[in-house]
Amino acid sequence: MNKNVKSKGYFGLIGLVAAITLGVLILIIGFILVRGIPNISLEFLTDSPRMMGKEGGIFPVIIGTLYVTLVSIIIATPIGVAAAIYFSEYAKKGKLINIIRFFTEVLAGIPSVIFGLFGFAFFVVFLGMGWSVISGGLTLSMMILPTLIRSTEESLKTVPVSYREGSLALGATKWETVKKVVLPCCKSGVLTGLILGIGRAIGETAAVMLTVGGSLKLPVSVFDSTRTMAVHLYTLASEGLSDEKTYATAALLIIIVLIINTLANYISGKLAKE
Amino acid sequence: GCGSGGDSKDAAADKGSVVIAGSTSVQPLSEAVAEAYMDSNPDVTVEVQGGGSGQGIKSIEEKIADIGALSREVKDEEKASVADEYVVAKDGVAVVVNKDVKVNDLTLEQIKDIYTGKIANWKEVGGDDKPITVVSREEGSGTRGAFTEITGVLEKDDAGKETDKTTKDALVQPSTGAVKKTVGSTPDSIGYVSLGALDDSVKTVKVEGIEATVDNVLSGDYKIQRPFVYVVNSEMSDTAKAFIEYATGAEGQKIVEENGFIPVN
Amino acid sequence: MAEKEKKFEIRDLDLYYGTFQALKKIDIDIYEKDITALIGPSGCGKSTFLRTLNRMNDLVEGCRIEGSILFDGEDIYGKDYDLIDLRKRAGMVFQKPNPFPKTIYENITYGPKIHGEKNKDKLDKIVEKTLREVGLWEEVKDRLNKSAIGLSGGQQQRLCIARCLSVEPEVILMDEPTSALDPVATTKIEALIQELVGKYSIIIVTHNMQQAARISNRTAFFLNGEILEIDDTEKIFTNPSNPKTEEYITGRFG
Amino acid sequence: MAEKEKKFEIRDLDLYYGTFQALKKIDIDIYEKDITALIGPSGCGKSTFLRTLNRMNDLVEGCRIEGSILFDGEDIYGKDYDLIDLRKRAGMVFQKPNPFPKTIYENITYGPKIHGEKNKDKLDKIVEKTLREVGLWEEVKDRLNKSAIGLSGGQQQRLCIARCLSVEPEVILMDEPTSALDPVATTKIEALIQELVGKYSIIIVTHNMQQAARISNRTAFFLNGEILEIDDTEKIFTNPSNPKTEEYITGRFG
Amino acid sequence: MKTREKAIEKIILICAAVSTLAVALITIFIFSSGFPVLKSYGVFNFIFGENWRPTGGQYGILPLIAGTLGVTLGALIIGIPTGLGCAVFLAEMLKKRSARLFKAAIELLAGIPSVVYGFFGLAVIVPVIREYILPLVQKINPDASSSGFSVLAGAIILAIMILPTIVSISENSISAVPREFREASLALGADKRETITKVILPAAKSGIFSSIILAMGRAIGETMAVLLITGNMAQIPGSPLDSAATLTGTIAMEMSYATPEHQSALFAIGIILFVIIVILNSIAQAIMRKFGGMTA
Ligand SMILES: Nc1ncnc2c1ncn2[C@@H]1O[C@H](COP(=O)(O)OP(=O)(O)OP(=O)(O)O)[C@@H](O)[C@H]1O
Ligand SMILES: Nc1ncnc2c1ncn2[C@@H]1O[C@H](COP(=O)(O)OP(=O)(O)OP(=O)(O)O)[C@@H](O)[C@H]1O
Ligand SMILES: [Mg+2]
Ligand SMILES: [Mg+2]
Ligand SMILES: O=P([O-])([O-])[O-]
Repeated sequence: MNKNVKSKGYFGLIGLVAAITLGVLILIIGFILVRGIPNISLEFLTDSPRMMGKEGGIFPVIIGTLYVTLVSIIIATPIGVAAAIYFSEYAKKGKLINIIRFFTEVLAGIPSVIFGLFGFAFFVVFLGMGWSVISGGLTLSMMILPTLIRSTEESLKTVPVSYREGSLALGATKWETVKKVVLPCCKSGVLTGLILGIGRAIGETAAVMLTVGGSLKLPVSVFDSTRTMAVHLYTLASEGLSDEKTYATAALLIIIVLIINTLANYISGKLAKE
Repeated sequence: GCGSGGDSKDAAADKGSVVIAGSTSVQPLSEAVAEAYMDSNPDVTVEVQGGGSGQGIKSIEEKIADIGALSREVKDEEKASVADEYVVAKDGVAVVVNKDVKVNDLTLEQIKDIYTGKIANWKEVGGDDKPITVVSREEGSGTRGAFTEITGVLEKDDAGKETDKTTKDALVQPSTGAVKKTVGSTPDSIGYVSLGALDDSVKTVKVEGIEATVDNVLSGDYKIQRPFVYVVNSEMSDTAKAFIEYATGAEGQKIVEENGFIPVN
Repeated sequence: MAEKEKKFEIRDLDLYYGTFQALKKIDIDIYEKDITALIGPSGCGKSTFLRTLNRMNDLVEGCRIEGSILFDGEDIYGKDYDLIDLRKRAGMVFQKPNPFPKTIYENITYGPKIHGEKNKDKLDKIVEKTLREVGLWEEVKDRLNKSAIGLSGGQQQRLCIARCLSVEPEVILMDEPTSALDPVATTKIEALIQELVGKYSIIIVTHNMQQAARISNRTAFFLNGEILEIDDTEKIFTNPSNPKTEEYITGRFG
Repeated sequence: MAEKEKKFEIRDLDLYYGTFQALKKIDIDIYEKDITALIGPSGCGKSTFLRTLNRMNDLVEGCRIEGSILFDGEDIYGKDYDLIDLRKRAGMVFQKPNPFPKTIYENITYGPKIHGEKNKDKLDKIVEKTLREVGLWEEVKDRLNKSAIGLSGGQQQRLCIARCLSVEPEVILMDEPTSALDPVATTKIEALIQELVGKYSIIIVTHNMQQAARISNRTAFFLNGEILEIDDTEKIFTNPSNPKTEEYITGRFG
Repeated sequence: MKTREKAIEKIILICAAVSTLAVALITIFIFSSGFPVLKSYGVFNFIFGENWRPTGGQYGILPLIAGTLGVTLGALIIGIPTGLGCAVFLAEMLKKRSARLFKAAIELLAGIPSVVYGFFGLAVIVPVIREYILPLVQKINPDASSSGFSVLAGAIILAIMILPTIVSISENSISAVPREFREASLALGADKRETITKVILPAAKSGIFSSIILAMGRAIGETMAVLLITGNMAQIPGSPLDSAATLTGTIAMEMSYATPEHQSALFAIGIILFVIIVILNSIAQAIMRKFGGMTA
């Protein structure tokens, strides 16, 4: 009937949209992988860049990328999740909270260069941290906070009140209730925020360039400067130095993101079982 | 000009670290020089950061870098923060067109007219009857600065006030690589890129009959060029000084040449 | 009856959901080691009243209270009152069964663990004991590690009763605890309640007159947010002083 | 009884939740314009069975079915069967009241709107009529535009019954529809059911023996996923052929 | 127990405060850096000026505002329906396993650096617009012309970039809608489409709305990718096929080589951007309230 046709149309459209998205996805990722993977060699993975990045590999850059991302996630995750918990579980509903939440969202729309310049002025210069993993990590964590907070908060909202009631009625404290009953129901929200945040941190250029620097040395301490793959990629691409190395770096980055996401999924699955 | 000579092998100078920050155009060159320098001076580490020319000035102001790198000349208002400046290399700016463009040679006047929008069709300069797509760099870019000044796109009035007359219909790309990609893939387009980045994805045109080559820039025949400058503040360390001497010296200049830029000494 | 100690003293209690007044001038005492039944038509405020006793209504947005509730002589709405302690001592079985989306075992051990019990053996014992008490042990003993969400309605209700017992509260607030149970299971729970009253105070909301008559010592009749009558159960069911009460009990109401 | 038409014919029905078999070889007919009661202890499979009749169990992951169910002679698990039509014709009242998080008015008009009713007057009429039928009108007529989530347990249950009636199904599947109701409200719903049976077929799960005896024509006794006995209600309650049935009905079970 | 609880509450409060502090710091930073130019050049001249020629001392950002709004709205118009469609597809139409895979793949998009999107756009989207979409448009309007570097190209690439945010967060919310609501709707004879549009999406609207707000933020704030493919002409675009410059793009592009005054002007753009985001968010909130308010 008419209704049936409508439904068919509706799901057809959704299927189409999903198919197009999948197509675009494959196109972009394929575009990069096909051009990049043939240029990834053992040397590329284990060597330092030479000749302005035209030759050699990107080993210190890989390590730098992981280092900076890890630091930013370690800083942002507890703060973001805790802030989300505060907003949705502790804060009295009111104007102030709405305003704070509102401005956190505004933070999401600030261009990354400005984060970079802020990080440079505040962490690098004012706090004297220099171009370093920690300066970059702090700057990036500010950038990914809104996503993390909002995603977690939305998940918290979907947990039925009756679960909270059940726990509180047993004499559990608010925190115990949150930790043992509410949060376990939200792991997908936290995970989503985290994965989107990791993506943002790993793919960021401007903010990192201005706060982490671009040193090609292998970073040891968090106060060392280093270079992330995104920054390296940016230099290679924008100065037009080497197409092969550019795509190889991009492909490798995608592979690394894939590995990290899978790992995050796996770990959260593990945590949920406990 | 170059700083005074002095013994580059004194005890303090071959240890420690040097931080260079600034222009992303100079960054790859600095890295190449740093790499060679560290090979011969294992106790010195040279770190090269990006950020842009403005960032280079800021970094020496804030004393978080030893050397600031600029892909343009130091502006008057920046002079106060700069104790000393050293030109380490020159970079030719090549005028490039899409491969389908039939024109091989342009005068400075024609280039100016194209970039100010006076000439909008290739037939006016001997090509096909096709509208020209003009590709330029962003405001503030060193490349653009040199290009507009030398071709006269940048007009100076009697009071010395400069106005950049680049047509508003120009596509603006934020980097050498992006201009090259754009010109390479956009039919009937023209752009300008750093000499060091030239490859066969685009066609280089002669300017006033002179080809854009290292030799022609060196000889001064090819006019469109700009300097790569290192600037320092008044607290330059010996290590930094030694590095600058290396970069401007014979070995450093050889690396400059190897990478497609123009040596200055 | 009069010798029993007062566990709760409720004075002049008004409760509002936004602008709607759900409880009006409630004034009643609840005695220790006593079973009090709350009866009354749907929507009259029984659940609301029960939920004020462990301050569960704090979670409802827009809910506002006036008057005082003393628990062992202390005002539970007082400023420094220890809410956690209150809720631990006054356990609750909710009207809609609300098991956690965890395993059956975890549902029961949740409370004891919160209160510091770590010994696996003890926890196992608590699980078996409480599940036996509510008559669920035989049905679920092989699937303790399966999710409680897959239980039937009546099984969930019994699980929630067991969960409440696991922390050994002093007072048990039960909101229609046998509504989803068949007669046999109901008998079992009623027997349990009667056994528990030796140690605890029990307040039970029920819409089953027979049940109220069978198990409670005192009965309060709610209507439109007010307590119309409260008295010994026997009195209420044989010789109520308010004609409305009689009408309701005999089913001629409305 | 025998002259009545068969509405549902269930043959050899097995149902599994994962590896657990919840229904075993169910074989029963449901007649038109008839009230069938399903009784049995908690967890015996009553809800499960009811939910297979409108294929609600399709939504439960890991749920698998064998056997056949004919509705007006057509196999509802057949390949081309129109599921929407089935569910429209066989309405359901769930064991746990599940109003939408919408207003009371929207809860009732949801179904009619879905089926094409756009006329505001007609919708208003449906709302009033169904709410009156379930005895909720007086209680909520001033707050039709408030969220249904703020209703009391019994009010929610009646709302869900009203919502089910709003689309005028041919068969009504009721899972303990009066479990949260007081005697008066229950009487009202029972009267409603008896009125409705003139037009519809009704299947009701209940754990209240009196209720089953009062309102149904036929009663099926479930135990451990099997139907132990199905017969005229009178027969079941006076002279059951299976001793287990008798034990259960008289409350000596277990 | 009580002190521990208090301590935890304090810690959580501090975390919330930290995130607030971050907002405050960065706000102060932008405003203090950009204010001088706003003051000397005049707010009105700045916002409504039509000429952006910083080396010539002209700081009119109207074209940039127009470009930003064009690209952002375009991205939202393409991205929101696509993202929501995908979220519904993942949550309601796909088996759990495949849904997880699909979602993981989409989340992969979040980790690709914007430069890469930019160069992908240069290599694929810009030529496609020039060679396939332009001829189509020319059939209707023979005067249309485009180099491919356009608002449309920017909108498309941004739409792709905001997909992960919309899809992931919306999908979570949709999947979290209790089964009971679904059952209630289906039992009334609603089909799957009606159940989704009338019950599930409304119940998940808070999460969907959040995802859109975040996506909008990302779209406005994103720079590098847009930069490479909109052409960066500081002119008010007349059609989606025209080139345009954006506020953020201009900041990113010119900041690195800017002189002090120019830099201050770029920060002043930051202030305007801040205000625009605040306005857009307020509009979004208002629209959402209209739709029946956010679930508390
Ligand atoms: N989703 C599920 N997953 C696994 N097992 C289930 C699920 N739903 C029900 N069961 C099991 O199937 C059996 C029958 O459940 P059902 O809900 O049909 O019982 P019931 O007769 O309705 O009981 P009650 O009167 O308590 O509601 C029970 O043992 C129950 O634990
Ligand atoms: N969260 C709420 N918001 C607004 N009104 C509410 C809320 N909860 C309950 N009410 C109203 O308060 C009154 C009392 O509700 P309560 O749940 O206490 O009734 P009850 O006596 O438990 O009824 P039942 O036997 O049906 O469960 C009812 O009219 C109900 O609609
Ligand atoms: Mg109640
Ligand atoms: Mg059941
Ligand atoms: O060297 P640039 O300033 O043109 O990037």
